[in-house]
Amino acid sequence: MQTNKFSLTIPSKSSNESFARVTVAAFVTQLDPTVEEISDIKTSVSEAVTNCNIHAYPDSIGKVYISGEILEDKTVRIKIRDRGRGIEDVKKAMEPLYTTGGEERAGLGFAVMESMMDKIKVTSKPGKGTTITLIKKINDKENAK
Amino acid sequence: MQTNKFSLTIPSKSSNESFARVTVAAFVTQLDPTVEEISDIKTSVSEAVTNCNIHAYPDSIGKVYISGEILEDKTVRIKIRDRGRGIEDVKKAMEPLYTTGGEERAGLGFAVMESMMDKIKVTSKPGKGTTITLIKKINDKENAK
Amino acid sequence: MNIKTTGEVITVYLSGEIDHHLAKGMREEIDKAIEYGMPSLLILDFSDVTFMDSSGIGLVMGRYRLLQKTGATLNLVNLPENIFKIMKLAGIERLASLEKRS
Amino acid sequence: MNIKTTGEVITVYLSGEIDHHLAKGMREEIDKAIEYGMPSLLILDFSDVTFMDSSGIGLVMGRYRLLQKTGATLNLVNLPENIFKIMKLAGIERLASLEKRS
Ligand SMILES: Nc1ncnc2c1ncn2[C@@H]1O[C@H](COP(=O)(O)OP(=O)(O)O)[C@@H](O)[C@H]1O
Ligand SMILES: Nc1ncnc2c1ncn2[C@@H]1O[C@H](COP(=O)(O)OP(=O)(O)O)[C@@H](O)[C@H]1O
Repeated sequence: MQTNKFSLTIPSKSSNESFARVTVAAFVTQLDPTVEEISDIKTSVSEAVTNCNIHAYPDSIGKVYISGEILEDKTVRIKIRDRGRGIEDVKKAMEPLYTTGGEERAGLGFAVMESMMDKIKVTSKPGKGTTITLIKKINDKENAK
Repeated sequence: MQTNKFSLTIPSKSSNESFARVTVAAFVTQLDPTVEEISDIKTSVSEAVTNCNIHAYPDSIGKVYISGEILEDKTVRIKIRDRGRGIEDVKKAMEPLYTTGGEERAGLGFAVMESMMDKIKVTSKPGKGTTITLIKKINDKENAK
Repeated sequence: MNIKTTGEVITVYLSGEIDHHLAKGMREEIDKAIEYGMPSLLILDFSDVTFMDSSGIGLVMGRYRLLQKTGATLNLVNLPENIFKIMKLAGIERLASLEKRS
Repeated sequence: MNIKTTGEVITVYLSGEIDHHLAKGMREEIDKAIEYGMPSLLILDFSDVTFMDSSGIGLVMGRYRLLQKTGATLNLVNLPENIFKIMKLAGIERLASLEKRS
């Protein structure tokens, strides 16, 4: 398996949440993932991109940068980056149920990403932006539970 | 309809031909195209990206830049750009059946793009690269033949 | 999405993808039906839902809060496996009954 | 992809997407079958083909040239509408008989 990668830039419009997750899913297809693995990845990408749309750029349209990379050993690394508001206290932001998004947000975006990915990394600088790194190993179908 | 756009960068690997056309198709979905319109767009993108893989970077892996933009009036503009070998004589390259790709190429990539898109534009500089611009208006379904 | 009212029971047949972009329209329609119908039971049917992220959790929690004002009950039925997983992660079973897609 | 040989007739059931990336493998398998089977008729069945670009035209023309060496015939059957369109654009009907998917 040769390595492969892509980078995608889109405006922070809510209608692009679907486009972003379909694109990442299409990229991951080359690793022949299970339906469950694809679903986990789509959901996590949707969470991260939605956060850019709602939290990073609350009052304007900014750019969202998505990249994907196939690492060795059937592992995929996806980065979702914005140049938006940033997060003051990352540890607190990642706590389940914590949200600054009001009534209709559950505050579970990070919890969902953590439960569905093998690893997630969040780096952020207030006023500069946030980068979410999602890592997941795609298991060979024969070895899947 | 607000305007929207994306830009995607991928290495010139033949396995990415499918990824490229699926991504563009997912982007165009927001205009609610017919099955035939989506098929025409996927085919044309596949032609242009394949040309980058085969002709622009014959002996190496280079970058392929794809962008899409929704213009007014449900029109989509897709650009496929490479920094590869370039085309000496664009007019000749666009003639049906002309190919420098050997036995298994039909020399019909440009002819297919021309028949399926409303407009195609090719700009190229030998040694610098090539840009293909594809334009297609998506008709409202009610008005489709 | 389709909404059916039978006596004091409102059943909402959700469909398609539930994300932040699409949740807003669903929320508005459901809330209109609740306000108008004053149900004692709201059933959200997930049979035709093809995708859901935590925006769907927000949608469920928000409707739960609305129903609480009148003491009405919330049931989630026909949950696909992956959506059931997210509901459990959110602890929704403490607010509503959950039933998997059979 | 599936290949069936019956007497002097080889039928190739193509499937999936035919693009530059995937055409190579198909070409090699088909050519092996032609070399081994020496057919008087090759049928390419497009029933299960979900996508094709001009790489598929190259695939058809290449096999046509190979068959010409022995004077064999080429039939393309069960062509989906969009693939039929590309075949016509390429003038394949001058090399092989074309039959749309019914
Ligand atoms: N890209 C981002 N830019 C700025 N703030 C963010 C970003 N992503 C998350 N946050 C902050 O972290 C909080 C928790 O996020 P999350 O767990 O996804 O839940 P929710 O999106 O429902 O609020 C958000 O409410 C917000 O304050
Ligand atoms: N991106 C490109 N870079 C360099 N040369 C190109 C590019 N695209 C097309 N060409 C040239 O134009 C010719 C005709 O292209 P096309 O009509 O797509 O047919 P084919 O790909 O089957 O050769 C190619 O054989 C090649 O010489």
